Amino acid sequence: MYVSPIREPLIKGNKDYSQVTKDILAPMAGTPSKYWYMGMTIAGAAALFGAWASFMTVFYGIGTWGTNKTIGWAWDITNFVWWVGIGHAGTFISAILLLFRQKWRTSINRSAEAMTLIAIACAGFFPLIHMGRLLLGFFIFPYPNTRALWVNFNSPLLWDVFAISTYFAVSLVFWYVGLIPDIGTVRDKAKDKIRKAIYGFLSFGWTGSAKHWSRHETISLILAGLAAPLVLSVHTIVSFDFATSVIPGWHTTIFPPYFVSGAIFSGFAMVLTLLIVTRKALHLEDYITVNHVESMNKIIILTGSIVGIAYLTEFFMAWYSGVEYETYAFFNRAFGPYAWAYWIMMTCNVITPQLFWFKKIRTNLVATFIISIFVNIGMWFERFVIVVTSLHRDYLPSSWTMYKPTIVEVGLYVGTLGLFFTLFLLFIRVFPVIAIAEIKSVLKSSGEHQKHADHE
Amino acid sequence: MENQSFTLPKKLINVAIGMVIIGLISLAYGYFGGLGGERIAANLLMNNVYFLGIALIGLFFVAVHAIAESGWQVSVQRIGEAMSAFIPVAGVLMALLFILGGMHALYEWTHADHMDAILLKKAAYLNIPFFSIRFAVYFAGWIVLAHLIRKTSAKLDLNGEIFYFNRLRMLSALFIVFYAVTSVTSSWDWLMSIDAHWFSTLYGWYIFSGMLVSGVAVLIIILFILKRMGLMTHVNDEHVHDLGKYLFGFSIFWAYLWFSQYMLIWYANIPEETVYFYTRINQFGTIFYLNLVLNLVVPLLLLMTRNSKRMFLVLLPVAIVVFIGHWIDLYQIVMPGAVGEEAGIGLLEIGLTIGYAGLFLLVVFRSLSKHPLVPKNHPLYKESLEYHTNY
Amino acid sequence: MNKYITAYYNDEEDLLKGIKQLKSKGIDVADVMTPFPVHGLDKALGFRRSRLTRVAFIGGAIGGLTGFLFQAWVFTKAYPLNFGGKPFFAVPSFIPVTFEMTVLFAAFSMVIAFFIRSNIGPGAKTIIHDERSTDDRFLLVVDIQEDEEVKQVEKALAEAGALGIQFKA
Amino acid sequence: MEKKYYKSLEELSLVIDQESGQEILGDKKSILALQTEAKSGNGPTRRDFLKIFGFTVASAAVASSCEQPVRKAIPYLIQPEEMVPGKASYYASTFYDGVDYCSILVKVRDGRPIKIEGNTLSTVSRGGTSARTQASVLNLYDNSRHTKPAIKGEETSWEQMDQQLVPLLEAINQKGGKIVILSSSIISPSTKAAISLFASHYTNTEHVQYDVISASGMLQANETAFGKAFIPAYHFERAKLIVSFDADFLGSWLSPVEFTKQYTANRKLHEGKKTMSRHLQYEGGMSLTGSNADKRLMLKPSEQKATIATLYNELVQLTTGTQNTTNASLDMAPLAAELLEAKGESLVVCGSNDTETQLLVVAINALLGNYGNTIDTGVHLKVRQGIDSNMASLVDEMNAGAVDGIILYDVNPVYDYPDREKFISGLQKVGLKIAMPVLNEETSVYADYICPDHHYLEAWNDAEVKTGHYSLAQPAIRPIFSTRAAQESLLAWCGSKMDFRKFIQEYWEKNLFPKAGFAGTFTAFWNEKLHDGVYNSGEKELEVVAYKAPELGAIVQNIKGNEAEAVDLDLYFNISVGTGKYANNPWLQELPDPITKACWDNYACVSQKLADQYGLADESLITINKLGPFPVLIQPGQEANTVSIALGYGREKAGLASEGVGVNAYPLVTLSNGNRSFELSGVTIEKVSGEYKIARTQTHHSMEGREIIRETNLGAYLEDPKSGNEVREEILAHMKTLYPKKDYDGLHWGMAIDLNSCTGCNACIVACSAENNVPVVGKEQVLKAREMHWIRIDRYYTGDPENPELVRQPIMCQHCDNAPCENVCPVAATTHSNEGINQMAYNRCIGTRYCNNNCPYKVRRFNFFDYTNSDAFTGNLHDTANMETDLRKLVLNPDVVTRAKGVIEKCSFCIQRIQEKKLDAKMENRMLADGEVQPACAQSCPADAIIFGNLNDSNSKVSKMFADERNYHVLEELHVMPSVGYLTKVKNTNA
Repeated sequence: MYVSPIREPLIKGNKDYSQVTKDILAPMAGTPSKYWYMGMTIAGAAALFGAWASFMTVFYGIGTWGTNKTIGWAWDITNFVWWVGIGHAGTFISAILLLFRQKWRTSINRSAEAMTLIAIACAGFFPLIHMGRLLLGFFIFPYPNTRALWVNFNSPLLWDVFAISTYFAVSLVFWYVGLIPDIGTVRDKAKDKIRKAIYGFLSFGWTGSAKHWSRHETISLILAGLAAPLVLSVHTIVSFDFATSVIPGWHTTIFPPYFVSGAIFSGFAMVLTLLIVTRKALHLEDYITVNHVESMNKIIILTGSIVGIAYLTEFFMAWYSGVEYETYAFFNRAFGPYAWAYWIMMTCNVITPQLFWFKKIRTNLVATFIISIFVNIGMWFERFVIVVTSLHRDYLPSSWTMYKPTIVEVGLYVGTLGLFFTLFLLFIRVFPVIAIAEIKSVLKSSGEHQKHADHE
Repeated sequence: MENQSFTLPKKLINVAIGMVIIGLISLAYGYFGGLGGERIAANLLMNNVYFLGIALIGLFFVAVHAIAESGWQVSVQRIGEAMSAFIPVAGVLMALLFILGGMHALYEWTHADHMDAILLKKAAYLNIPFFSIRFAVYFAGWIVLAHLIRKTSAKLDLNGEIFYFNRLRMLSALFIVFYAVTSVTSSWDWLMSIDAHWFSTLYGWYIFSGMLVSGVAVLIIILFILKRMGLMTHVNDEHVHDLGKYLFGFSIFWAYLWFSQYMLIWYANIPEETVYFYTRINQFGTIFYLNLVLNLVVPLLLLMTRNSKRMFLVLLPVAIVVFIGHWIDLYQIVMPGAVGEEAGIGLLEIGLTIGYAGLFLLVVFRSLSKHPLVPKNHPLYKESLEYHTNY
Repeated sequence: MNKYITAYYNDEEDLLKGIKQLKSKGIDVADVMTPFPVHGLDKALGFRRSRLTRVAFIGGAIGGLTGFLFQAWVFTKAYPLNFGGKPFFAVPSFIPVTFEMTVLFAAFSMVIAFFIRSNIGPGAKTIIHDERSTDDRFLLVVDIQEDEEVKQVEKALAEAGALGIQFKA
Repeated sequence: MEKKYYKSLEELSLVIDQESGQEILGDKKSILALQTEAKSGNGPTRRDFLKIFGFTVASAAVASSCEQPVRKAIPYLIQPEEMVPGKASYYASTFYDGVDYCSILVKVRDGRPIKIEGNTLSTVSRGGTSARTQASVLNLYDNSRHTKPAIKGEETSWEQMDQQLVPLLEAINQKGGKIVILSSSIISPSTKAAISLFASHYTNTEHVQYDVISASGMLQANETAFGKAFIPAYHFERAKLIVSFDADFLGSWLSPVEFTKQYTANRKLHEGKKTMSRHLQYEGGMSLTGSNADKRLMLKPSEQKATIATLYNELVQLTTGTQNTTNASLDMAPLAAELLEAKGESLVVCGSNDTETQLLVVAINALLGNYGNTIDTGVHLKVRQGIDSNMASLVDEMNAGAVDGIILYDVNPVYDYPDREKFISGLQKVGLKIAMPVLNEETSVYADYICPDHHYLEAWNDAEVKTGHYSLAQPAIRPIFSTRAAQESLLAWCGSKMDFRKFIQEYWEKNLFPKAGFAGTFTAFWNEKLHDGVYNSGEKELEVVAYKAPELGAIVQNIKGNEAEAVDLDLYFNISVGTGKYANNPWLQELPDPITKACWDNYACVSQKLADQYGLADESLITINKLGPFPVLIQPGQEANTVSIALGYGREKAGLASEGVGVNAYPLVTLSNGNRSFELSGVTIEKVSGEYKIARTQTHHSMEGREIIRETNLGAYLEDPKSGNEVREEILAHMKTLYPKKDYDGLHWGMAIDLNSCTGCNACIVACSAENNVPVVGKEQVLKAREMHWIRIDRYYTGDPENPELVRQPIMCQHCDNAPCENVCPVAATTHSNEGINQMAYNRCIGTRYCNNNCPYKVRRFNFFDYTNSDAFTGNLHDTANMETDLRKLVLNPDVVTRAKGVIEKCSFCIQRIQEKKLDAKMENRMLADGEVQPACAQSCPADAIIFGNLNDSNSKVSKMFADERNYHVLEELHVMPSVGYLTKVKNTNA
């Protein structure tokens, strides 16, 4: 296929197919490095902290948190939305960028999808743990029972149950279907019998038959077509948790697209945070190039700006509405007792990404890494601002309160971060972090060697 | 390539002029037939906003693909550029409408004598001087950027210099940023402020998404006309397929925003918001549901399969339905607030729309005829030609 | 049965050319194993478009209808409850679950159909002709009906630039 | 008022006794005995104990959604005739705790009193109750109660006690020694008779009455003016203009429940009434009464006397033309003129305990012709009889060794007497020290003989709270512990073995029955009065001589000029713990103060000015005259140089719930002119380092300009009844809904609340907690804003921050027909009933708190911890207030399930009461009558501010109130369609 000469190569170095296989499978071979063990230790410790916090919550009750009669949700749902948001990047990259034919996605989609799945698992933990009666959490499923009682299909939390589980299931399938050919490669490259047997099992008997590839491509596309609206629906439904309510600062119609855009924004930031480290640690600089980073940074500017416009729209509309509760809610965000959170959010989400307008900055890995961290922080605070500052001062001033987190809530958050990194570290040992087959399919058109060959 | 440029066929000009005349007659009928200033103003505003929105989408289409560096759209880039030529025309017509009493007829908030508490609160934004300034800024920005983008694109076509390519991207980025803000605020100014008490944060994006669908539909229609004229032969099924996917995808996106806005207001059922849908469902019920059928059900069902997106046989009727559908959408946006229960679709509405469509065609085709239809020196043109898709 | 010849190419373009040559000689290629989906191979081998999309459509339709009708049944027939004055037949409230069910059923029905149709699945046993066919070799399989064909095919393959021609019985 | 057959348990058992001639097991035994028996036996547990009392396990089964083995409750061996298991009985009785009086009905379920209701037959309390009355049932189950008689710390039996005591008493009597009975004011004629009997036996017996909330000054002033120390009956309902100088007559002054009834009767503006009283309050700290005033003026306590004198002078000048010098900083001339305009229809009251000040007030009322109109000297209010100097001389006598024996009855001077050390040293010099306490307290520690009295719900008693207004008290439960009525002890010690019930009967037969003109036998008379609980004889005080104008010149002249910069201390009694007697009552401790919204503490209320001067902020610490430290609370409306501190805190021996709660401020009370003074001028304030958290249930005090409480003034109201509520019309005009209309074809419950009536007395909160088993969470949880009250009274300040006006509004679940909370519950745990009630299915709740977030009124409460010991896990009980002991749990209402950890709860409109009455009506095959169903809050309200009923019935009271122009709904612009309406607050101001 013809590719315009003005495009930068997506894969650097003069690679051939076997080199690609070798490079990408390298991190899975041998014993893990001491950095890997260090990472696992820290992440595992954090996860244990989370386990302790979970015990405290379930055994003693939600009272171990800082929530109160007015602020029913705080860190729990903040973390939930934050993780769900992060869990949007993978599917966005694989589905929507595939539909829009952005070839640069091939280097990052595998790890982004894995990250998505782990993030969704972390996200799903919070709606569970936030229940006052976790042990009766199964009430939320519409199963036949002697009381002949079903569930409330009006409730956005119920929609969440469907949306998150569907999203997780479909993403898992999408990811695994994409992984099957690569597991085949791993199987065929495996030296010892056990690995061969395990990966043989996991590869579903993949051979690379042309008929299979043909179907594989078809279902990949259809799955992408299904996943694209799905990815929108998930954060839309998460946004409904807030937007369907009557609480000023929650009830606003812009939430669905704005949440989706924010989710992609935060997801890309997390992908960048992870990949900038991963490419270095796993020596994949040739595959995940500065070009990839730049492309992602462009998406960050785009989504960040949409989020910024949404902030301003909300703010303007709060004033324009003439509704005193709305007006106050936004005034309180910016100048009330939680103004610091608001301005952290504004700085991190609206101002810092604008630095990416400068090519120097968006092609600088260190700068990108720092800004990606900023965005992660900013997006966490965005949810905190929405959840807590809207609730703490709503309609009746008599019930206005303040919120302060407790060590248990910190523990739950740190715990999911621990879980996240534990699983990600396991993932990079167990599965190829880059989609080998997809890289090979664009190697000719977008590899450095070939491109030079074409034009010399 | 043979289709470097073309001269406007007389037949097309005549048809277009005929359409404009129909429009003028309807307007006269409306005026002398005693349909009322409000209804006439509302019709003029509606059509003006509609075709202006479509023109802006033409430019947006070009700009977005420029910064995304996507290859395939280069083949139809000229159509988008030509659509943007309507912007200044719309600006002039709209300015005339507002100057000649349209504001008073349309906007409650201009009635300085009976303002209630909420309108007084909003007066810092909704006042005639500030409104006029914003009007001027919007059109100035759009016209200048549209002109520069068209000019740069034309220069790039001369020899494919990478300098112009980069410049085009820079201008496109500038336009997108400007348009991102102004498309939202202009929709508040011109449309949302008709129901001056009502508000919705999603509104701007909802209007934009509607325009996006109509813009793609019009692009498809124009492409079809050009193809019927034997032009645009470099555009193959793959390109049509992509436009079809746009029409399909954006229709769903529009429906998504429609649903988001409706559902949230329905769910919370707060009177200050529900009043909007209350009037539309109770007084404009047929239109309200027709809107969904034309703009969601039709494209969703008819464009679901791969083949339908590749065949003009299906795609063109759907594009026309969607084009009418969004006109209906705009009708139910404007009329309940501006005209009320006396609103209806009659000779004035149909005739005037035909008139605007004729004018639009005239302007767009004139612009098309000025530049080569095939941007063959565009750096991505070759990529566009080799464009192939599997799905 | 199950006699066949395998051969491989190192480059997908050679493979496509090779297949074309073999076809012109009337030799049917039974299967091709490639490390990635080779563009144009479908056409070269004369595959029809997959009908898995229809499975997805039917699955989605079933899922969506099930979801919607179930909710409507629960709210209007099985156990109507007054939630905040909302109508029992609360269509906007049913949309999210309906949508998710549509996607879930479409995706799963299609993927399951893919596995069944392709005879692959967890732990499926398939023959691996060449371990490098998932790495950098483009493997070609030609079925042999009668033994005398072997030589002829081998020759054709060699002419078509194929490497590592092996006869397996 | 429907009549029930009230009959005491004791009577019942007596009957059975007579019939069978033998003791019946299980009937004669006390609860305690059964409890200990059950505990000491092999295996049986608390559960068995509950079984014996027919505690239906249904509630337990309902509480747990999982399947549980069916446990059979053991039925009564012999079912008492009137007792239907699961059905409550009501016994008329009398609440009097030495401070407040209330005629009540005691709700008894399965042998346990569980709730106090007001008795509407009473002409004094008229069905109203106070927070303390409501909470008094919990004291019955107080863990710190004395369980057995004890001699010098050794538990003993009553026989032993009497055997030991009688010789000792007789010995004193022989040698002519002095025995003192020290009690609070006694309003029971029979008790007085018993004391007389005792005194006639032990001839040198003195009865000293000691009131912690003293009205000594008033009694003496009346003695000067009328020749008798008495307190007249007040009629606030007849007054057009009420002027109160620091008299907190809605909170702690004399008879607050009665006064609340009277006061609010003339504050209502619905049902065609177009006039209301005007109320001015002069005070230093903000009191409950002051917060209800139409106009509240800040007045330093030390300036009060001068101000009243000035008013007197002005009045004299206006009526007689005589001019006197005045020295008050406030101009009293306009008030004098206003008062004169309302001559004979005004009422001036004063909370001071200074005789001279009270004399001035008497003179003022006399000048205004209020005697005979708003003040009735023919009827005496008997709740305060103690003369402070008597107590002071008793203490002196004790210290001088002149007292040989003392019987302490319902007093706790070691805690609440200002000179505690002196009292203790005196007490130690008394040879025979007998205490008759109910609850554990500081004074009985010094007594050698503890003869525990019954809790009032276990005892017979009578009362004459006002002349001719009698009431009876009857036991609603057998004594839980081995206690004996104080009167029976006294009788026993003078040789009478008569039980007190008989004694009362005899007293009534001898003294009341003959005058009653009752057509029938005494037994019929007695049964009727016992059933009603009250009896009005129509007697009047005859011996009161006419008013004789006292000589006031000297008083007026001797008033000292005030020192403007001196800091005054104002000690007050709040509506929760009162004198401190209720310190161990967790319901009252958690009750937020109606002004400060603080609970679980006392604190020093200071003005912003004083705070600035001493560098204080909220929650800094100060000492007052070296006593303390007290946490500081900056109170709007506090007079600049006045510090207010509540008494009744800092109890040492009251029990777990009172431990470490507040500081005892009684030592700051001083004796001045023979009376105890609760105001003190020129105190020293010192800032102490550190900080102390005050738990407040409301921390934001401004309405932020929102239309939450709609207000107007009388003038505007009369012009336009919609005044203050104009916005409603506009809101209603814009009510557009996208939903089809839901029909409520049968009942549609609604509640109307008159903001003009609500005084903020908090009775409803305690009533609700008692009725609905609302858990007490403790100070630390209140600090985290997790209090559980289903009803709260919001209060906001408006206007001038220096002296703001205060508005308040009871808020409970509004039972919205378009409830935002119902929509969002994923498991359908909260839905709308076809009677318009927002229902909560606790079993179904999984605790997402989504409903709570989405409630615009924030009335939903979440069980953050296992407050009720009903969680699936053991070992995680969170019970800082000691509410979950076996004894305390007896107060639980079995009709309302306790909620587990992690569950949302909220006001149910007392659905159990609705259901009960519906079933009653169904059984009797009739329609429900309007007003038949009363939620606990409405029932308890002394101001009749809460009206409940069927909105579908256009003739119901609630419908009429909903139709009133003043009616509005909070946040009605949200179209959530609340079923609770509010009538705008109308203030009688000139503005």
